[in-house]
Amino acid sequence: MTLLPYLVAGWIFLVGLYGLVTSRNLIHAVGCLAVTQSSTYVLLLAIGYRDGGTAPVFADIPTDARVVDPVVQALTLTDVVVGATVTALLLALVIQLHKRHGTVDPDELSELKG
Amino acid sequence: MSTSPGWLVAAMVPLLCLLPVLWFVVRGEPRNRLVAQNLAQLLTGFVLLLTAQGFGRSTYLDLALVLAILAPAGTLVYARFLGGLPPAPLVRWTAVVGVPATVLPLCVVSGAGRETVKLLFIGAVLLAGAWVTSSGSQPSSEPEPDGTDGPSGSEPSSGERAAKRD
Amino acid sequence: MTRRGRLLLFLIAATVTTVLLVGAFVELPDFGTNFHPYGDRAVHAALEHRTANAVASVNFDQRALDTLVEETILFAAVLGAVVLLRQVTGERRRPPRPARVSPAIRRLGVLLLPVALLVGLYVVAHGQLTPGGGFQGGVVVATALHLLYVAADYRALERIRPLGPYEVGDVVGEAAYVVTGLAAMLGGSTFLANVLPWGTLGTLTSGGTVVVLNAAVGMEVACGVVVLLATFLDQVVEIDEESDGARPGTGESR
Amino acid sequence: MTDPLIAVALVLVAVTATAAVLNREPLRQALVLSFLGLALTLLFVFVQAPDVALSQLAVGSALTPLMIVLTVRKVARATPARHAPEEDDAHDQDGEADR
Repeated sequence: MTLLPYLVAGWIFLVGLYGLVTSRNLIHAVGCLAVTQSSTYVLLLAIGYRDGGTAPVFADIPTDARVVDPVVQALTLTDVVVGATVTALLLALVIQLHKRHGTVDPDELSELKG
Repeated sequence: MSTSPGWLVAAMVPLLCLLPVLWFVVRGEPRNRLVAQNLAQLLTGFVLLLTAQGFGRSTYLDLALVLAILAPAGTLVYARFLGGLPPAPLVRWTAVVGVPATVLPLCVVSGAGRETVKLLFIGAVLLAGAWVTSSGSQPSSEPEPDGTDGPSGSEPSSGERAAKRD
Repeated sequence: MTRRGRLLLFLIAATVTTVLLVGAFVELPDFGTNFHPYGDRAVHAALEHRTANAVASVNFDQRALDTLVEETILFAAVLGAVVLLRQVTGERRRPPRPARVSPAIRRLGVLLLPVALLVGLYVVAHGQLTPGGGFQGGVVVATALHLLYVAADYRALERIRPLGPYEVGDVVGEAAYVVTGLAAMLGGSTFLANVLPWGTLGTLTSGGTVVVLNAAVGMEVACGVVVLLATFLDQVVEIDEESDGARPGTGESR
Repeated sequence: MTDPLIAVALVLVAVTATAAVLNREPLRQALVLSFLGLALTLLFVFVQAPDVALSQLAVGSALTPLMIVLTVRKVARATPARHAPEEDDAHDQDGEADR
């Protein structure tokens, strides 16, 4: 259990990259990028976990409770939102590319431009 | 805060049910995938309700509330773009049996108060959403009748482009 | 590069990365460790400023400048998507056709819409107390508006969603964040310092500027996501390519 | 009792991520990504990060898949039926490029 979360994060990262490299459809590639991004969430939150801790939200618990690390949670929150906007921008680019060149296959696109 | 393991053990049941549902989302027939996705949202709702009690944090209930509201919206929007939603008795029965079986014991434990009202509200929204989405919807009537999905994939104009490809 | 060559290159790179990652993971603090020096200090600082949600405190108080940059990324991405997907020459707009929707779905949508809007606003407003905040609530509000699209049809959505005000709202949210920071400077403190009275821990107005910045972010995210979704929906439902000669132009072209 | 929950959620996330990558037809991938959003939400709740879980729920299981579905719809409509989704999927699942 001490290594499992980190290994899962590493696995998601590599499997997402594999999808990106072998993708034959840019929309699928954007989806793979979203998968790759989620590995960072898993890694960050795994580092911030504390055994027996609870969320650092003190509305309904005493202020000396044992809590997990809020810094990595704030980082991950930022990460999630930026990830979504990057996805949106990339998808807009894919639509635009498709309008220009009539394809979403990266190989065909590189043949067009050389 | 105090964790109560009993509720966390109970949460394990819907959590483990997600594994076979995942199989249907990934490899099921095209029409069943959306149903499986709908079922996954329902099961996730149960896990969220049970763990909120299990971790002894009533503020975690907000998650179940947001899920209950977003789930039917997401399913119906997909149904519109993926070509209709078939009727799903499995989802309906899971909701009819599962929602009371999850919410009522939680209400008994939390006693009368704001939390119980919230629990009952979440249960009602989950049930209503699952009931409506499980009764199915007409195939997509989007402006574009020749949808992306469906077996009829060949149109005359595609011929020359496909030829250019190889 | 051929596909096979690319895959080979990836496999070599992946092997090296795997070795490096596993080496790094072994050296990381164990999962569930009790050693969180930054976390402990952040919690202490959050409680000092009477902010119950330590995550909101880190985002909107201790690292408020980073969140400003993140807001700017969001703003730029929405702007970029709108510019990329605007209607260009050779495209025409067609009026969307009304959709058939079953009465049960329509009723559900009509019931859920106000509830979803309220829940979204609740999540934004309680950001400094309970899990949630501007980001999460903003997305919920934006998605809720699009519920009406499901419940009725696209024309109804366009009636309650004139895009102009939402674009303005996006800008106002971003501007409010900067103005709050500048106001702190005018008050003789540093940019984005928490200068408002902190209040009592656990009340709706506690946390000082966290409340203001949270609301600003909520507004920007909600409006930004509405504009973003509307841009994508526009492309799908209304804008059509006129070239290809597939459909003879009946509508006016621009 | 938290540890077994975290372990199951981790396995669920890893399997779903793999499935999302191997599903090469974007419309199906969008549904699997939506499931990945749910699995990540559960994992984040179990590691006591409700703020992040809420954000992931809204973004990962609703917003991102929706944008992908809309993009697929737009792209597929602009080029009528040049890739029939079913057969494209069948090709790629074999893992063998057709050139």
